[in-house]
Amino acid sequence: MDDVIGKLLGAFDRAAERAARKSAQMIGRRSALSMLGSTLVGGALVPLLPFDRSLRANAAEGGRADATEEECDYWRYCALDGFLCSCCGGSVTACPPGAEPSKVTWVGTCHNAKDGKDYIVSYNDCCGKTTCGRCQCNTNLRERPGYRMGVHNDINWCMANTPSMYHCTVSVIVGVSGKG
Amino acid sequence: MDDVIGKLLGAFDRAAERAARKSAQMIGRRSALSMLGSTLVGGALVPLLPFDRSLRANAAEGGRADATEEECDYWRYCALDGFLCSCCGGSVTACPPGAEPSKVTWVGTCHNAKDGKDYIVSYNDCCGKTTCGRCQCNTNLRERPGYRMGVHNDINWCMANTPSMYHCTVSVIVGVSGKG
Amino acid sequence: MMRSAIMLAGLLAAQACAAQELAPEKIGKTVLGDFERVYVADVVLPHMVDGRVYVLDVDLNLKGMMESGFAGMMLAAPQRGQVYVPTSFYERLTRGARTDVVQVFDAHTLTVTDEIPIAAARAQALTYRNLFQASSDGTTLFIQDATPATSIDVLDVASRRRFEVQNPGCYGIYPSLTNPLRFSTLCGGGTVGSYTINEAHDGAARKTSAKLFDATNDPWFTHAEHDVDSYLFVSYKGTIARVSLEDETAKLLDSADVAAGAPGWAPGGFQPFAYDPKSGVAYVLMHGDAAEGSHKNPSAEIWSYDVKGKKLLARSPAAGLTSITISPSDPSALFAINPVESKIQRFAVDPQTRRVAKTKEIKLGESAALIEVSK
Amino acid sequence: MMRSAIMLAGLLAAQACAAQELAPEKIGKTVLGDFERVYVADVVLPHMVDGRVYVLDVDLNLKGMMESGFAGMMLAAPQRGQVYVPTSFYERLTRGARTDVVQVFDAHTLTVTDEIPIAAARAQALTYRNLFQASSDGTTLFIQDATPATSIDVLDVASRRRFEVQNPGCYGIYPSLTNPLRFSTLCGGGTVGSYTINEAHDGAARKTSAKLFDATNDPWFTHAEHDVDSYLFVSYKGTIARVSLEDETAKLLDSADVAAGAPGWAPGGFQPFAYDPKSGVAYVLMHGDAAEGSHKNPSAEIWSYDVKGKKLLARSPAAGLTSITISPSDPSALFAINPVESKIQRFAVDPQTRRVAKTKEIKLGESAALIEVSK
Repeated sequence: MDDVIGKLLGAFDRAAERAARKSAQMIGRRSALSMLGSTLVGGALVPLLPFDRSLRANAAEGGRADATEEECDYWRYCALDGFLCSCCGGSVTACPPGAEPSKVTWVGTCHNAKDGKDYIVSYNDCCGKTTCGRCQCNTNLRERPGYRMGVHNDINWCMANTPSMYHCTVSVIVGVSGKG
Repeated sequence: MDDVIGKLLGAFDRAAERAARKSAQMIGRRSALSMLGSTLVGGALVPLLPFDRSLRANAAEGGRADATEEECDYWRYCALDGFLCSCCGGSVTACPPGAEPSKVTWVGTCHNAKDGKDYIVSYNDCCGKTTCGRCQCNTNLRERPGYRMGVHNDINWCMANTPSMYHCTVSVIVGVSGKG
Repeated sequence: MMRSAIMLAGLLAAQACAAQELAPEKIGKTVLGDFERVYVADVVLPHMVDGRVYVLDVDLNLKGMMESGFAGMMLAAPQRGQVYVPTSFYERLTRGARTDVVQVFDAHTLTVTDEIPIAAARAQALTYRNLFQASSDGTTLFIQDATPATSIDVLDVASRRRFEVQNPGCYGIYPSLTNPLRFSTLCGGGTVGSYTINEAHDGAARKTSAKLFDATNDPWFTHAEHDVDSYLFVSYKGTIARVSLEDETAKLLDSADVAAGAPGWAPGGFQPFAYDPKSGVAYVLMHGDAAEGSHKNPSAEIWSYDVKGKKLLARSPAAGLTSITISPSDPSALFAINPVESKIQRFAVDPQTRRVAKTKEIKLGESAALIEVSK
Repeated sequence: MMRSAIMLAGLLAAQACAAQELAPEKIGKTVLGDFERVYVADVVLPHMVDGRVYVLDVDLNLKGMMESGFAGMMLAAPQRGQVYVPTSFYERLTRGARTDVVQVFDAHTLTVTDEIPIAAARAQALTYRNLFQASSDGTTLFIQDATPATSIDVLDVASRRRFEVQNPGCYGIYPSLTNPLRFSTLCGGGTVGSYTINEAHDGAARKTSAKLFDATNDPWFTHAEHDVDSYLFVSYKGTIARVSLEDETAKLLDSADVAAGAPGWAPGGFQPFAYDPKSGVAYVLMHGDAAEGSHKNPSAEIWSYDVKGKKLLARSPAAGLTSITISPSDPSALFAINPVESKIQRFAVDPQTRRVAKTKEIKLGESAALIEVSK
């Protein structure tokens, strides 16, 4: 598992460095981003998960089993910093009316007490509407600073959307973790 | 007293009607405003006070004698809808840094328990900064709907400023009332 | 994004135990259906640049929101599947050039599908219903201006042509219920001014009514309700006036005193009453210890008042409300703004007793002032 | 306005009784003097378009505010009497073309006196100190970009020329304390990248340090503090690392473990520690029941830690804090953000015991994350 992630993380960095060399004439970030598109937006960001799972604390782990989808303790929301789209006219996995899913995301690995598995959750910001302001959550299981960007949540993940306005955040299962 | 006010009120309306005739070619409100400038901005709005003072209720009258200048119950704030500039880096009579006093205002007539007099208070909005958000007050002694615009407080009195952004409100004594 | 995420999920799933696990998901978008909406306009006083209009269903589930910027207004146009939200933008949020437009929101996607430029003179005011209205046939929008001299912009939606009529000393827009070329305004002298748009659609003549109310001693709130063929206004002290705005000159048809026999009680708030045309019952937000200056006080009770029979039917406890409205499709459902608790609340009317009881609520809104129910 | 108001007041006064009454007043404007400021950057999450930087004096009186728009940053430049506030504006508040600029505020009038255009790639992030920094001589600004690929924009304030260096897999800006042409960044592999700007001032070569920390098991917070000649970083588990960023390659000079002997305790927050270079004491926001995922938890205590002597000097109760800083002129004065109670608080340090006690507070802020004290 760690190998896969290592490779993808490496691919991400190599792509950025390639872009950097190509953009030596200062062609601007937007172009750099579109060059990165196929690797970066196309998935390399999703599986960054370079953490020792043994660090997990039970307290922070699984949320509350009886939490609703409009509460921060709901199991999928284990590394979600933002407003729950389920409180804003969307749902756990759907953006509210008028908002577009972010093109890039950070991920969490959250434990589902119901089936005992760990899932990789993509936290897509929903973009292009003013901030929702309801059900603000700030959970940080395996969250890391921006030098581990794919698991960093103190940044606007609508950054690659136009417009890049942040509205709320959905939590989408993209896979079960290898150790699940 | 009522005569003075009636005349000024009349002058306000006549000026507006004159402007209306002149602006028949749709020259825009800004021009109309500048035409109105000498009468309207120059003072006609201040003394609109067409209310029967006998209506006054003691409860709503004088605020609390011990209220500080950062409390809505302070005597001058008897018809203030907005944020107190005294909580925003200004004072009872001074706009906070970066904010400009509004060119037009609404007025209240507030009772000062200390000297037993009634004062005409000009509520100038301070303009050009984002809304302060602190010490929100909504007092309405002798406040009237917008058809008595000079004593109406549910509107942005930065409306004639550029920029017209509302920041907070000061309370400036412009005179003692005739019956004070 | 989702495609590759699913590819990835496949990759990961191959390494994981297979049974019973949750499947990878797609991110959805939401489009609203054709349900009856409750619109709540919130100017968000502490952050006025970021006003919004919340969209709820009649069970008070939040379904979405529309950006209403700095001191925006709102008006639903259900027959067009649109909501009009005029507002002001500045080049640099709070500074720089000001641009005023009517944002046209699609009522299903809640996106801005069109923008109609208007004069940078519209009243940047609290969201009162009668500062932004449409003609009876929906083709014309009326926008109250204040600089602070008052005028009304008349905007033809299809052609975007507009002209301005002065309404000095007057404020508020009350379109005729039957004549799309006619609208009225309340004036500080206690009269009503009625405008009739000319055939060229580039101006409007104004006729002034007799003195209908006492703006000094007992002013009318600018909020008004429709009956089938007339408007209802309520005064600070509780007089409900029925006014016809259908002819060239406004006429007082009738009046009744809600607070008769209840000294110390008066209506209050920003949208202080709702009216059910079928039963003829008005629901009025009433507070006790009423006095000069208390006209925006939150309610202590909702009073159910038979306007035609001039009879108080019921007094129901309902604290903290400043705006109330009624469902046009279900007159047993009232919706209200409670700014004291920052809530939107639903009340049920008992059809026999006309008593009112709270049935639902949602924590929502910071400075909400206008609530409207519309298909 | 005031002139005529005073004329009018004269008119009215003539009709009134004369004795002892309050005189008509003028409206004042406020310009700030040269006092030491406490700046509090608030991104206002519920209304992110309307971020602001509050300006307080050291007694926590609010003196004014600066607009920081959507996810803005801030950096004081006291030697210039200015404050830099980079942010993003949109043509229509939340939609339309995005424009990123560094707003230059006059520190006395709190008005924008200049705007420096920058790339629309800056990290729209929570206000972390090290996402926006200046060179040691103040001539150059460094702006962290994220699209999400990371790079740093290097902006010469005088000429407004700028260039971009990539910092893939890295994040945060740590200018050399002595060399205005050098700055470093933290990298996900546990290394520090150090850039040296070339003579043409159009590019910068990067050298990567040895692995200095374990980004997987015990990552460094991106917040850092200066000592006289080195930076201090703190890790999730409480290691304080002293690092020199003055040479071509970053070097670990020393490290100490704040939480040694106190299992279950760890630093937390957005700005989790402050440092007094004179005494060598760090003030760390500590919470108990520390676990994976608790690194932004609010404090239960402030720990006073002698970094050179590697000794815990005092533990003081101080609940709810996520950001803390120290006055450069008075190391007995700490200032902190308490987002739990939406307050800014001042603490006094006892010079003997290094115990800390709350002495003042003001209710202020909604999502404040960065607090800075500056002349």
